[in-house]
Amino acid sequence: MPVGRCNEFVVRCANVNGTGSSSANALLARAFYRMGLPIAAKNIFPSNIQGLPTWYEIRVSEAGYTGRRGSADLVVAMNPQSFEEDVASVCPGGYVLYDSTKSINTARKRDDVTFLGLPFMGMVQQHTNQRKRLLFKNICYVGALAALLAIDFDVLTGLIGEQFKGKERLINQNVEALARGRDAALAAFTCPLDFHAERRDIVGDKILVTGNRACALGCVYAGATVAAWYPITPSTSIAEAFGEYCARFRVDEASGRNKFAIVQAEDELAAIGSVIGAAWNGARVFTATSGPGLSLMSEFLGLAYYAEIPAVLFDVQRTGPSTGMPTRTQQSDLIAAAYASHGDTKHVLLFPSSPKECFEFATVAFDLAERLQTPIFVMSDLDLGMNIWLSEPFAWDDSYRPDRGKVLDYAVLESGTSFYRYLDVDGDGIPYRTYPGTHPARGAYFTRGSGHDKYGFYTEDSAKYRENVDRLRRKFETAARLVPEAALEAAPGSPLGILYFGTTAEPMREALEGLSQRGIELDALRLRAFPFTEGVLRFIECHDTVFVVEQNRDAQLRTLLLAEAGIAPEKLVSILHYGGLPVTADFLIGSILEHVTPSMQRPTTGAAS
Amino acid sequence: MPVGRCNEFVVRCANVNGTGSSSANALLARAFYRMGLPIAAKNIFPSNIQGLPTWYEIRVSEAGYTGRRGSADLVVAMNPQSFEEDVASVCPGGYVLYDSTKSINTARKRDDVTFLGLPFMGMVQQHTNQRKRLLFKNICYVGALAALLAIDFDVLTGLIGEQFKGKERLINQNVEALARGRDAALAAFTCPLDFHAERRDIVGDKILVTGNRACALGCVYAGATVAAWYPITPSTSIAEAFGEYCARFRVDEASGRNKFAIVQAEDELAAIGSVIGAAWNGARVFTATSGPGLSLMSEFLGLAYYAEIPAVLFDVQRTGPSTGMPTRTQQSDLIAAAYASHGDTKHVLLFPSSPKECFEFATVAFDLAERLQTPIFVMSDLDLGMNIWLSEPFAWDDSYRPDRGKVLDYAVLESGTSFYRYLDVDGDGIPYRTYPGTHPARGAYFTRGSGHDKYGFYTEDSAKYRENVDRLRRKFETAARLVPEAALEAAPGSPLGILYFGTTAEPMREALEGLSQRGIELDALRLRAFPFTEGVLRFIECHDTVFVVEQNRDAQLRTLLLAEAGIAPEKLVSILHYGGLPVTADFLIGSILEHVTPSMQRPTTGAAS
Amino acid sequence: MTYIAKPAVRNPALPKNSLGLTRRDYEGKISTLCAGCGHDSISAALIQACFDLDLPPHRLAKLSGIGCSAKTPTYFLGAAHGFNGVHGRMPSLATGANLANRDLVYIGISGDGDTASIGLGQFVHAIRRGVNMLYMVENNGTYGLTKGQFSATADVGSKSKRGEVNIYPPIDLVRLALDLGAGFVARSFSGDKDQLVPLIRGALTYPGFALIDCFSPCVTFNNHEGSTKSYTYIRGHDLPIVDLIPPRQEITVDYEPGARQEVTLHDGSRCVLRKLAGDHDLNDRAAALALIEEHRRRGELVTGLIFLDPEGQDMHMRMNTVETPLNALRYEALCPGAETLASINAELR
Amino acid sequence: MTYIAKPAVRNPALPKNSLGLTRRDYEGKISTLCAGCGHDSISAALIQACFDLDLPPHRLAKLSGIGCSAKTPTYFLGAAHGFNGVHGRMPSLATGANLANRDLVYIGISGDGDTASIGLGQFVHAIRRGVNMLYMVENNGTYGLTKGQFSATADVGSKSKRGEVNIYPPIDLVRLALDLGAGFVARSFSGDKDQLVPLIRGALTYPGFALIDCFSPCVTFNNHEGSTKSYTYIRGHDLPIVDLIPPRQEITVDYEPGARQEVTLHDGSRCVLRKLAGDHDLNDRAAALALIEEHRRRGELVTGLIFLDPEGQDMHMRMNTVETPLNALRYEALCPGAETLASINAELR
Ligand SMILES: Cc1ncc(C[n+]2csc(CCOP(=O)(O)OP(=O)(O)O)c2C)c(N)n1
Ligand SMILES: Cc1ncc(C[n+]2csc(CCOP(=O)(O)OP(=O)(O)O)c2C)c(N)n1
Ligand code: SF4
Ligand code: SF4
Ligand SMILES: [Mg+2]
Ligand SMILES: [Mg+2]
Repeated sequence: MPVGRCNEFVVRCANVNGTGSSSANALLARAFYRMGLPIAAKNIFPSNIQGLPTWYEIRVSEAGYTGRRGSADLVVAMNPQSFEEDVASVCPGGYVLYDSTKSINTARKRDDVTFLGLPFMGMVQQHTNQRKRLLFKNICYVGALAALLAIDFDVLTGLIGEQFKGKERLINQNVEALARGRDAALAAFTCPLDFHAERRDIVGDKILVTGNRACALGCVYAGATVAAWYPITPSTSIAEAFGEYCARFRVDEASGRNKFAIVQAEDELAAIGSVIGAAWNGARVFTATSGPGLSLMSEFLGLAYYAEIPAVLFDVQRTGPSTGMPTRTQQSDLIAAAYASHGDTKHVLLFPSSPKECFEFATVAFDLAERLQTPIFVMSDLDLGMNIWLSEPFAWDDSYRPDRGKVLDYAVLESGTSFYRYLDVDGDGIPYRTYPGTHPARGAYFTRGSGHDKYGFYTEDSAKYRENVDRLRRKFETAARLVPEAALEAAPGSPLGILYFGTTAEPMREALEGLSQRGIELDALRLRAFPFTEGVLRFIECHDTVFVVEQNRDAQLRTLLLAEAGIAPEKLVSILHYGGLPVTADFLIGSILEHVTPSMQRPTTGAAS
Repeated sequence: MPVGRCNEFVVRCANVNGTGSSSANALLARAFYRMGLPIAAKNIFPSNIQGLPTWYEIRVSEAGYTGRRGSADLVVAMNPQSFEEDVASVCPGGYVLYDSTKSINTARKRDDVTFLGLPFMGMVQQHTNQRKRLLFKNICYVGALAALLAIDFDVLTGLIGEQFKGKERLINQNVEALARGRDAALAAFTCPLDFHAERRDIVGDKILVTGNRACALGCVYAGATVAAWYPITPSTSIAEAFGEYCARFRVDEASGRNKFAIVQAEDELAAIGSVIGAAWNGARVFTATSGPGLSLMSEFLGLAYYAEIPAVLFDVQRTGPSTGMPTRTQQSDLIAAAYASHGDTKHVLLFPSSPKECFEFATVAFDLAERLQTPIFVMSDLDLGMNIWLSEPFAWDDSYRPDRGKVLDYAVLESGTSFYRYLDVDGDGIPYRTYPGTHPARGAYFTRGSGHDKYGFYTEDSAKYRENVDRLRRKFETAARLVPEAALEAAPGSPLGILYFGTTAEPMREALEGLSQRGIELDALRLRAFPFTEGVLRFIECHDTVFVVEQNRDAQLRTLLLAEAGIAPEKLVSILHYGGLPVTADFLIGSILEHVTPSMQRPTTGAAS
Repeated sequence: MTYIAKPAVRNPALPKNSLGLTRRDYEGKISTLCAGCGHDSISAALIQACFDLDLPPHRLAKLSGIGCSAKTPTYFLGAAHGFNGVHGRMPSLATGANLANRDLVYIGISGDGDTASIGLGQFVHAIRRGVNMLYMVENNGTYGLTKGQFSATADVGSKSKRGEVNIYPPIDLVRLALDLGAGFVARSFSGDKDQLVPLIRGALTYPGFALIDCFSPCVTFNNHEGSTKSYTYIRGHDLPIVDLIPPRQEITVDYEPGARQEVTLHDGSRCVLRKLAGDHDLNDRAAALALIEEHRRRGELVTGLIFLDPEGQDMHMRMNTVETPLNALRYEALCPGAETLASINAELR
Repeated sequence: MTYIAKPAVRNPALPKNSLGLTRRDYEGKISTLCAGCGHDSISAALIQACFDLDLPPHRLAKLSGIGCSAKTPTYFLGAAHGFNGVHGRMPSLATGANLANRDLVYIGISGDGDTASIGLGQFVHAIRRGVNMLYMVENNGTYGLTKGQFSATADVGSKSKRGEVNIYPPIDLVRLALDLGAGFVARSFSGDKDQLVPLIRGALTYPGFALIDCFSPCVTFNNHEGSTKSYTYIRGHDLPIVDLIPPRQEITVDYEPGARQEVTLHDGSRCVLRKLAGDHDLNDRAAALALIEEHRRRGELVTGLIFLDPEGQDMHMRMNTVETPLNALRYEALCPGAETLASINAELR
């Protein structure tokens, strides 16, 4: 076997949705992981419930590249509808595993790939129940792959055992189906294939988890008690996982009653309204949504900005504009979020790039929201949110206590401290607040989205109005000092820099190595927040050219950089990926190569940190 | 009388709203205009209905400066509540006319202004009806001003006669009140004052009209048949005036039935939804709104952008963020409009700066909307929309026919021309469309905000998706060639340029002259549309420094220039006015002087056109 | 959903209506809904009703929001223009479309999430205005497309596929429509073609707002945990939620007017329908409300035409608009011209 | 509205409630509404009711949307926190606020535009959830703050100050609330203090959603062209719309339960109120609907407590939340801790 092919391959399962394939594919993915191998799994599914083509790509990469690769070494072509297209997606020299129960049109076949037919449907004929046939057919192909790719059979049976714990009959039926598939493959083909899996111990204590689940768990740990949301792909599973965790960890043992409240609102306007109402009233509260929901929230977000209400939003971005492609990924809500609402508004955004960061940024978001008294947007995307990722395990410091920000409690009010809602006492642009009901005689104020002066009183006076919105601008400057600093991911000391964020991070790691092999070195900065930190500005300053990579058509991050950071436009070169599929290292390498000229790569004059 | 004080002054009437003052003040303003004098009138009113301070500033300017001046030469202080503040607003050497019926606290008086007391309340005691007393008291002060400012009495009585035509009793009572005021003033003071009015013939055939009325009339002339709106200050009077004109000019004589339909929707989401539905179905249709409504429309605007539906919106901007100051002006919805909605969206904006342009841009907006098949935003503001302006009369060319854009009708479809909804047949990025119900067998298509290919079919395919959104980007480039070119308002050939739009135009004209007198010359370009035209880009290119003047805090136009036009940030110097009152020439001059250094004003090297 | 293309050749033996069209001319694209989804039965009924009524397919316009239900306009009347808008806002699109051209026949398709949650305000106001349209709610008590959350029409106590229990009382769209003055109010069941087709015919010919609240089971998410027929039971409770959706037969019923019919849903749960015999006073709103209430107490869901206002006013009647569709008025009939403008200028001096 | 400041010294002779507070302690800032506006009477009634109930003012929270009505929370209970949100979205703010702290008393103030138009969906869903609050609609049939457009509760055929005639039927919020399961449903009239104050007391103590749809005449825009008492008549029809608003007296009534009372509005138009005597079956929703309908046919607007559900469930009961307000739970009681996280990590391997 050629070096580098062991534990470096992509399997792509092509199925029809609603046929039970996703659990089979998840089993497969997890099996590689349990063999100690880094994986990336991308579920590419249609915006319907049953009967349309769906793909599941599993990349196994001993080198640890867990971005999407794009092409496939082996395609499991279970969907006659997309067969031709699926065959076309195999790398030359690759394989197609297909169901040979019914004869297949050989005209569709390619010469440069090997076709491996097994009668999967035939293998499950003993089940009279049609549902079971559908299900176990999928398990059979997992079994066949076990043989072809040398997947440890015990790992598979172990996973089945965990999944169906206590249901012996189901375990036996599944294991039997696995064995059938495996045995058929062993009988029919030379197993394993030239590329296949070999046990390693690379993943350590890493976990496999979706970004959405991580966000939800982060909210539990941050002490969120209220959530208000409206279902929308790909954000739904944040609220749902939050509900699950709350049901497990937040029910009062004595009374059996809930220490949380989750409202599935009637729409996104109501969801954000309830978030604002609860936040005003002193709860940690969040919502999760995607583009269309964000648009609907704009008016309320302006209120939260101007009346200074902490609110946490998870925007799991999908392909826009409008309904767009709801099951495809993009990073295209940056401007809609950063400047949400009419009038002069600016919002704080966080950009997690891994489940670990999703978990951590939940706490960061609540702390920032309450510290800054403003909405905080955690900008995730479908790829991060809905796909499982190999992630560092979540970590927690039990000494953490929430930063509830500048809130005056009964004791302080009672002591006679003067309180005016919008007064900049500390010079950081952040005023003090009180929760409703705190003190009988002091601390009450009237919150409004209409003109108010620094004392919190209604005004239509120009100077008082200006004084207040100027303070809000200063508060935004404070925000730039409080948000997470960008992460310098590579610093070979190149005159060329590259700036990116979110789900571009994984493929970028791979791309940087690939470019380096081609002799192109780039200093790489991973953005983690808006407004831009000192670090981001310095990074751009220190480089002659900075590539700005984003997953949208209109270079929205670049727009923010130009507008907010006063950067010369010719310095920022856009790399844009916006087809809706996760970006690949190949794409990044190709795009950067198109732009890099020899003259750009002048000898390094000093370390660009 | 010192030269320049005749026909150059500001009268400021300070009243309580709901006391009948606005008709008295309008009478006063119109009287100067009828004397052939250019005027500017600014109504500064509170966001309530009755009982709060309200001001009406009338500037008379023989020089033709019809921007707001700010200070006042004479204050009519009828509101005890704001008396002190009103006295403070008089220029040194100016006058305060007040009601001396009740004695006034002399401690509040200033030494450098002259107090003119007349017992206005006392003058109307003969009316037993309280309402009449309130009303005629106001007419009395107009009479007094007639004496003090040498207003032609016949002009006043003429206006009264027109207003109450056929109601002799009312005419007599009003004229009597006028006369009482005048006679009292003549008896008590040396009339006229050093500054006063003198008949001229400067206004020619100019008219006095609000921008909102002009927009409404423009919609009538453009052939709009449907309007859907939701009341919101300061846009309401567009829909209301449209209704008035339709009732006059659009009722079918034979049947008495309406050739128009106006829906007061249940909210702005429904308003824009109905606009999109009607536009899809081939009607010329519009909505009018302000910031909060615009925010609520964002989701739908993304649909209109992506599904390519013509829609015309008038955004009469007010002071944001959130509810903000609804009766104050601002130009702060630029970003909210230009990038309305999530995902990659860009919209076309028009910036009228006078009622005449409001009228004309209505037609331009409909033609562009249908030509480009996209929403067009006419960005007006409270100052333009609700105040009366001296404007060139409206003009109309009867040969105008609407540009309905690329619509295939029955005949074309019948002829067998192939039709695919989103195909770029002409290379300008603009596809063809058909109206529902056109042809039994050809031309039907399915409109959707979800992924679609160039043929109009549903897709989740990356390449097809990209092909379509790339065409949309090209269409936006076409838009830049079709929108109104910016207007070069001054071209002394300076290295310094100034860029502005909308209601900044009038005070800018005055400011440019003022600066010129101080030896500072600026080339001045008035922007009329977004995306930016060639002319705008060339203008910026040709100047070393370009001041960008806007009425918002966050330099939103500058953001658009940086993001869309690739301009070096240090070239664009922001002048920002955002207190909610109309910008004044003094403010502009002051702000520019702060920025202009001698070195900026290098000798002219060539004509910057 | 099936991916076998429909035969392109036409069967000359298919019955034709008075326009010379066959049922096929009223069809649309192949459905991508789950096999057995009630929504597909409704599409079939719409096709049948339009065929029966001899409606020229291109003179209809189909509008919808977002959801499985909202996808269906692609699956019928392919010769008509369709508009799949944004979630919950179909009523305003339909209002605008209708304003522009009163001559087309409007079919609005919505789901219970689309109508009773996000779109409730628009639904109510379309009724209030009397937009002349068929407003069809494909009501399954769940959010199909987003995978089984409760909608506002779900019964209290019903259990979702994720095992959650609905704690809020349902909104009855029929009662709401009656209360708000809808002119034509009916309830039906997707599987009852005999009842549904005539109701659609009635709604399409009614000159005002016509609601059909059509119970339309979701084979995938109308799935009660407790049911032994549910596949969650078979798979052992812990698989991903939407994983396997076995193709199912649509549920159909065939029973007499006046009769009571128990329907067993895909998951084994039951509901009781009562088909109105047409012997109640169709024109009395209060009586209609009482009727619903009476049967509700007996645990029955009344189906059929519940109310019809013979005097109902549609939006255009109220607005007194001209007969000619507004989108067909010639520009010359709309522009007051330069001369009038001169007099308007004069008024402004 | 008056700009004379209230005397700062307290009158020791003012009656005190059991908290030792006087009525003045329940007051707010001076109103900026038109003199005689019905909304001010409602504020006065709210002040009286809270005083009567001995409610600690700071344990109430006031929320509103946008409109003249929505301004009023500034004019009562100055010691309570208030939130003047965005137009039509008070119900969601109140829902969230209530979720965070179930221990405060919530007063939501809305207008008929705020509730019946832009806010209709939120209104309905707050009822459906059973948010524990007083929801007061200050219903004048018009958009006061934007100067007199019709709201969705205006009668068909009524004429606006601009001379337009309303062509759409009104939405009856009481009927809607009954239909949607509100627990406490009442209608009243701003000028009927004797009726309104006890109703507010009842609503504030009711443990669930309580609606008071309060007819509240707008002195400025409830103005029928035809009325000889209207000042439009006096000024001769062609002045700017909102120019002179003569100060007026609020309209008050004083009549017995069970009685009928004709009210003459500021413009001379009339309406007939029927005060419920409390002898109807308060707990029967269907009967309540029938009662309203019966009086409507007689041209009477029924006022009083129309329905009360003694078993009504509020949102927190449905959600089974702990007694302690969620905003008062200690962080230690909320965070599962590092150890649990380790086991969660283990599940994810
Ligand atoms: C603004 C917005 N929010 C949320 C969604 C996500 N979404 C799509 S369909 C749907 C609900 C569909 O339920 P229903 O209307 O009952 O239709 P069904 O699928 O059950 O037929 C939701 C919430 C969306 N598309 N747009
Ligand atoms: C989103 C939005 N749209 C429109 C408005 C303008 N607006 C302010 S108050 C109001 C209507 C108020 O009517 P109502 O609720 O009946 O209150 P009232 O003034 O009659 O008491 C409107 C439309 C707004 N503030 N926000
Ligand atoms: S999920 Fe339910 S509603 Fe959607 S297509 Fe499938 S069966 Fe129909
Ligand atoms: S306009 Fe009407 S509702 Fe508003 S304050 Fe005046 S009287 Fe009251
Ligand atoms: Mg549904
Ligand atoms: Mg009102």
